[in-house]
Amino acid sequence: MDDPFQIIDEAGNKVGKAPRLKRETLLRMYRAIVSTRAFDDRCMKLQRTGKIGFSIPNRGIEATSVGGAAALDAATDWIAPHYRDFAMMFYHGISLEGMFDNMFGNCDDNAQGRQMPVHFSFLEPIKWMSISSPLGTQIPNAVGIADAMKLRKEKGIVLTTFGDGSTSTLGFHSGLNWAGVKKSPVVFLCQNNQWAISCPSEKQTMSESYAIKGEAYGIPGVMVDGNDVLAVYKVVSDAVKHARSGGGPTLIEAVTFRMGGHSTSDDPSRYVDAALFEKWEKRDPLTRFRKYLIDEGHLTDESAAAIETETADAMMAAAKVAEGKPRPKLGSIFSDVFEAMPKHLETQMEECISHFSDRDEAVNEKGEFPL
Amino acid sequence: MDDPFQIIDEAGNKVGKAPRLKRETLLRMYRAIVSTRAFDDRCMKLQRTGKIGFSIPNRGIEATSVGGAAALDAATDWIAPHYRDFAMMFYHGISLEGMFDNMFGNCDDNAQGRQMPVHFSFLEPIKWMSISSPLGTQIPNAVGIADAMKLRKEKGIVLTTFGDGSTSTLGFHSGLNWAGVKKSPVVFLCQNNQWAISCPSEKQTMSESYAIKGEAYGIPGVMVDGNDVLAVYKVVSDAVKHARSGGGPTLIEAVTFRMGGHSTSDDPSRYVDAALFEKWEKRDPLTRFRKYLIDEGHLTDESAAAIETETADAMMAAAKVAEGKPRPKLGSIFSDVFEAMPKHLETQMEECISHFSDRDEAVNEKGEFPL
Amino acid sequence: MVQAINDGLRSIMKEDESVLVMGEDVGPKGGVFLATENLTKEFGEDRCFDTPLSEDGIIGVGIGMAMNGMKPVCEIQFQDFIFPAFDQIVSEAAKMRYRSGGQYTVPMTIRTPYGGGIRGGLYHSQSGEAYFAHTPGLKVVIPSTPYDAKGLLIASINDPDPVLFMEPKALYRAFRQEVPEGVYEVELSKTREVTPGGDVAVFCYGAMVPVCTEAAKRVKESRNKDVRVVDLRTLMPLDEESVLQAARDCGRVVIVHEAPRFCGYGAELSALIAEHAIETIEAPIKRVAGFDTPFPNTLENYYLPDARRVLDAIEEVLDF
Amino acid sequence: MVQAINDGLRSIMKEDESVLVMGEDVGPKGGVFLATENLTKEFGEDRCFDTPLSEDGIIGVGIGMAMNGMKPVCEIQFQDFIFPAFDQIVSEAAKMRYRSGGQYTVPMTIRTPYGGGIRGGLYHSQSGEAYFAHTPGLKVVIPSTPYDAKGLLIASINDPDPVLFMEPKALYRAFRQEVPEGVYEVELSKTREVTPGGDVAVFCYGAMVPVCTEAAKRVKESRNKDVRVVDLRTLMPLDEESVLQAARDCGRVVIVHEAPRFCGYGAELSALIAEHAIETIEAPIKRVAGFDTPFPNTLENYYLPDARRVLDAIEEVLDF
Ligand SMILES: Cc1ncc(C[n+]2csc(CCOP(=O)(O)OP(=O)(O)O)c2C)c(N)n1
Ligand SMILES: Cc1ncc(C[n+]2csc(CCOP(=O)(O)OP(=O)(O)O)c2C)c(N)n1
Ligand SMILES: [Mg+2]
Ligand SMILES: [Mg+2]
Repeated sequence: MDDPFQIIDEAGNKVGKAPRLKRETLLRMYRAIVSTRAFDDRCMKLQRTGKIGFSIPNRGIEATSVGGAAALDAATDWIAPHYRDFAMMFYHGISLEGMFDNMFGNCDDNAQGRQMPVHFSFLEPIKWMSISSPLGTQIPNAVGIADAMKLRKEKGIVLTTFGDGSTSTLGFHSGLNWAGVKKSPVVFLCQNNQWAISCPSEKQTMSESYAIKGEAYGIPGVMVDGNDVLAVYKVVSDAVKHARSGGGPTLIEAVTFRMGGHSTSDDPSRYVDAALFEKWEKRDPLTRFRKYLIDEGHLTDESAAAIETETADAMMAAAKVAEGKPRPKLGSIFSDVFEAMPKHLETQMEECISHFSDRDEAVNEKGEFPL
Repeated sequence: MDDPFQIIDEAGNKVGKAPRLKRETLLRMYRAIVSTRAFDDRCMKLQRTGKIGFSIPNRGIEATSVGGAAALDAATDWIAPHYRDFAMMFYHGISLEGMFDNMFGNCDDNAQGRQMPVHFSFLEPIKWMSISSPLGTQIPNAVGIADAMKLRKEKGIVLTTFGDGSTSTLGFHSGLNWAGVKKSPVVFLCQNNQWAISCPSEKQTMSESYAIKGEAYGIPGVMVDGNDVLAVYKVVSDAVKHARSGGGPTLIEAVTFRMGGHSTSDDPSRYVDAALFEKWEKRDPLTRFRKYLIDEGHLTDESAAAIETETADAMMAAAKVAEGKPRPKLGSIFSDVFEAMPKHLETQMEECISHFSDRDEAVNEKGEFPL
Repeated sequence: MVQAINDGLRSIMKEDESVLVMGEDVGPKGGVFLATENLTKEFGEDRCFDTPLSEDGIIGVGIGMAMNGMKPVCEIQFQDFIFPAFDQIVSEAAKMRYRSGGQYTVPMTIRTPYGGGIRGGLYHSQSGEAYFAHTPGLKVVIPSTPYDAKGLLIASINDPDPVLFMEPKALYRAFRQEVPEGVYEVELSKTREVTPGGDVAVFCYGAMVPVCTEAAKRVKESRNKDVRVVDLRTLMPLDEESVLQAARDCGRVVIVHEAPRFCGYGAELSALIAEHAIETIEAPIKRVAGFDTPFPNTLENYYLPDARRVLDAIEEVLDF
Repeated sequence: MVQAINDGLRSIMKEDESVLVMGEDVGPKGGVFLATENLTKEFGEDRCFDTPLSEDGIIGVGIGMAMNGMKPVCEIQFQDFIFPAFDQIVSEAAKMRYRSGGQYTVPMTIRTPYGGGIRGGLYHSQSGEAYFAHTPGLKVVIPSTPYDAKGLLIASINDPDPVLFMEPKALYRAFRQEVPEGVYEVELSKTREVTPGGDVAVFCYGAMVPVCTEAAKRVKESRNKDVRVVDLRTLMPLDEESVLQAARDCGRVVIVHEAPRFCGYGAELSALIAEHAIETIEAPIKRVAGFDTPFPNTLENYYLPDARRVLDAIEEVLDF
């Protein structure tokens, strides 16, 4: 396979033809990356102080998420996401309050505190399919959503994302093979951050690349520098156009690096060589893009700093609001199992509520997530 | 990908360099094909007369099986087979009586009549792993057997076979990916007979070929004319050598054609174009190989005819013996669930035996397999 | 019954454009049991089509379609082959509504033939209802007559939640029954009283219903006792009240299914009764079930509960 | 408990060269709960190694290894992620001996943490024991103390059949207990009487054992009643006799588990008693279990049975 496609090189210099994007869009992309860092930062603090149980650091891979997100039309397209794609949400303006409601699992959380933090679900402003923990399952789901679009003659396409490790799952195999046969309007974006928790790529697969796995399904595979937001934008946009016009799916491998632990509970020093972090620090997608925007006259050091402060403040404020909200009602344990609550769940709900309402004995609130 | 590798062309002429094989071996290969046809024939008759429930016709794909089988060393190697590989059994001299015991599910069946017909299991003269109905599961099993060989410093390799349709299963994906990473001493032989029951390849996958799917796992892929027994022998032998010497796995696609229904219960005229059968009839692996052997002076029309009669007689005789044996004992329902029979099964066994022993009411013996 | 299912699919597909059928060999071949015969011809490749050989794909893609406005009817060729899709069913279909607070839902139906009766051995005979009934978020439906098969199937397809619709293959061609034309529903979560009676309650479903009915007839003849045979029809959510009522009315209970006994569906029925109606029970609650072994082939008819085994159990609880 | 498991693995690996450990992140990282810490260091990459992210592969390959002379111990990182391997477990591991008439066997152990207690929500908290106990050919073992964890794990690894060894993650670091050095076994299929008593029998396993013990203590204090808490330890094959004996001795029964109640493991216990000991039972057989919903996150501690819920049930059967 060729070298990954690049537009901005590691030093932040333009080395390819940049896609035509309005200043607003470029800044929106930039803000999404900054927001993701600030969100990560806030979540790490919240987890360290025991206020939330868990988060998934996104540091290092934000350009992949933003480049992918920016290629979509929120009015028609869906995202069937991996859990490490916060920057997509920021790019599309998904409610920050809603995100924090989920992190705290409070009563306003779309998932009613049923899911662990970072397992977001939104319908607006873009269809953000509810995140699942079992890996790779979103891939055939995405293909089904896309096939339904075709049957319903909708104009949309589906972008589904997943990690390098997730290419070994059932869903990857069944989803890509199906999409190949059906020419489903879907874009497969593999976030190759080089690790599946502690498992490096050389123990994950011996294929030459992840992109080449498309060959097994008759799907074109493209490799892109995942830390170059414009390059990602470009290849995903091309794939989106291809899918929208009936050309079928594309598999994109964005080569990037997880600049931290798998989650807030993970200690990567047990298994990642420190030199690797140093190497990839130099390719940081945020600094690269900032330099580019400054070079192009879209940003100054001052305006960049202002965005950072503003964003960090917004995170702090939103986290406070979410933290202040009560937990979901007991009844939320029993609703949404089915559309209508069957009798046996009604009975269990009544028992549960009466059991806890007639005492004030505190329940054990401990429990720490290991990973 | 290149054209499938060939040594004997469709007219039976030698077009490539034939591997050096003794006359005995060549005739053993030939006999295995003839036996398979005769076995098919006998089973079809037994099924039509209601004496057995089901069989799997092998007509058309025998060269693939025999070429593959002949590349193995029965003393060290294992076969983790697909269900459509009878010719492998004949080549290795697996007991014909044992095969028919299984077809009738009688008391001498290795599986004690627990499995449907054709789900063979043998330890001798070659390790023939018990056949499962769920497709593709044998693939990771084969990889595990092979990895154990490496750990135990055995010299063996594992040949695992599966159909074109089976490439879409979980087991294909997980097994090949694992073998790629671990360089497992295993050979993957895909019997591309162009159908998965009624599903043709163009609905199964859009990959350029089945062999190319190896790319997804860093495994070399080879295409071979599956109706050319010498060509199959050659590519499988090369792969076996490669695996045995620590070089890792190979994926081989043998291109052939299922010259009949999926099973004795299937009517392919519902979905296969008659012209296709005609086209492939001309590439029949038996006639091709016979012509070659006659040309090379290993066979005459007379000796060929003698082999056929002899083989058909052997089938008839063996089927009779198996038919005459009683059904397995009632207790066989309860043994082999675990090594030692737990109490609850002992109790159930006693209840079952006493229930049926104190009456002579016949149980309903009907039940027809649809496929 | 298989014609009733075919008719049910055809009727609802005519009426509702969002219904589609997919699975292995459901297209030109019409399914291995012919349940989907002629649907591709009548509705085209978009509405009834063959899929790659991947149950994980069939269900995983079906879930996606269901989330985006379709009502897919996914066929799993034999229930024994549903396990590669177990993760998609248990982790995704069953939990989508819950985990998204109702934002995303999966109005999908999974049709699959189950149980013994065709000499299918270990892998073409299993009855896995307990796996699914134990999984919150799934409905489980099993018909025992052509009329119910069509009406319950249409109700399942119209249901807003994922339904596993298990078809007793032993009854596919067992007997004929006229079924009404066009679309009709049989309400989910309602049992059917097959025979009235107050002496013993027999709970069953699917292919065990005729077996139990036969046993009831014999008890009537030999002992003049009236057995209330109850066909559960929907296993989840179960019509618990009518089960408990029958148990209370009769005071004696026999439960029958093909699946292995240990942790089988019958255990739940027994436990429900032991928890809510034990004071009315006058004899051991008997289960007649498949043995706790894999499903054998040659000896299939010794493995499957038959009228005699049910009869023995009924007599035992009567004599207690 | 997690140290006892680590110690158990190390002890048996030292003694038996055919034992190896594999799974996601079990190598250098030592497992997400550190159950396999330092094993790669001590025994090398061949004996303890990370696998690709494929549970189907971990189990499918493990089966092959087990068929060819090894005793693989496969880790599934969370029981919730076992479902992609469900087909290999149910169709292959469980049925290999049966379908080959004992020619091929699968002496494999599958270790997996299960249950609540770490705020893991829907997908890091499930208790799937009933799925596996219902599958003929599998053994299911669940320890509740460090001593048992080590001894049962070694017995499972040495067992000639496939064993699913489920570890209650809530107890991983719950309390300390000295365990003997080196290799020892705790016999499978034997229950453990946690507290003696003849007034109420409480059946439980895993993380519910300390919960039930606490409830028993409170009943003793408040009512001076003696509760026999029985830790099942092996769910399949179950020590049925000791279960029935306890039920008969006490005449009152409470069953406790984390998994959803409907078709849960408790149903089988109840049904066994209702079938074989009903004449000695003086009160409804109560089940205290997880609700019939997916597992919630924020409200996890309202979902999980606690000592108060168990206490209420015990009082209810005492007052009946
Ligand atoms: C089916 C399944 N198996 C195991 C896990 C546990 N697990 C959570 S994240 C993870 C690694 C995922 O790696 P990758 O797909 O590369 O995504 P990344 O975390 O690097 O973004 C694993 C093994 C899971 N969630 N689902
Ligand atoms: C997991 C699974 N799904 C479905 C089936 C039903 N089935 C039996 S054979 C078959 C087609 C297999 O096709 P292929 O792998 O090409 O093998 P062939 O029969 O052509 O030799 C199907 C779908 C099965 N046995 N296992
Ligand atoms: Mg990764
Ligand atoms: Mg085929």
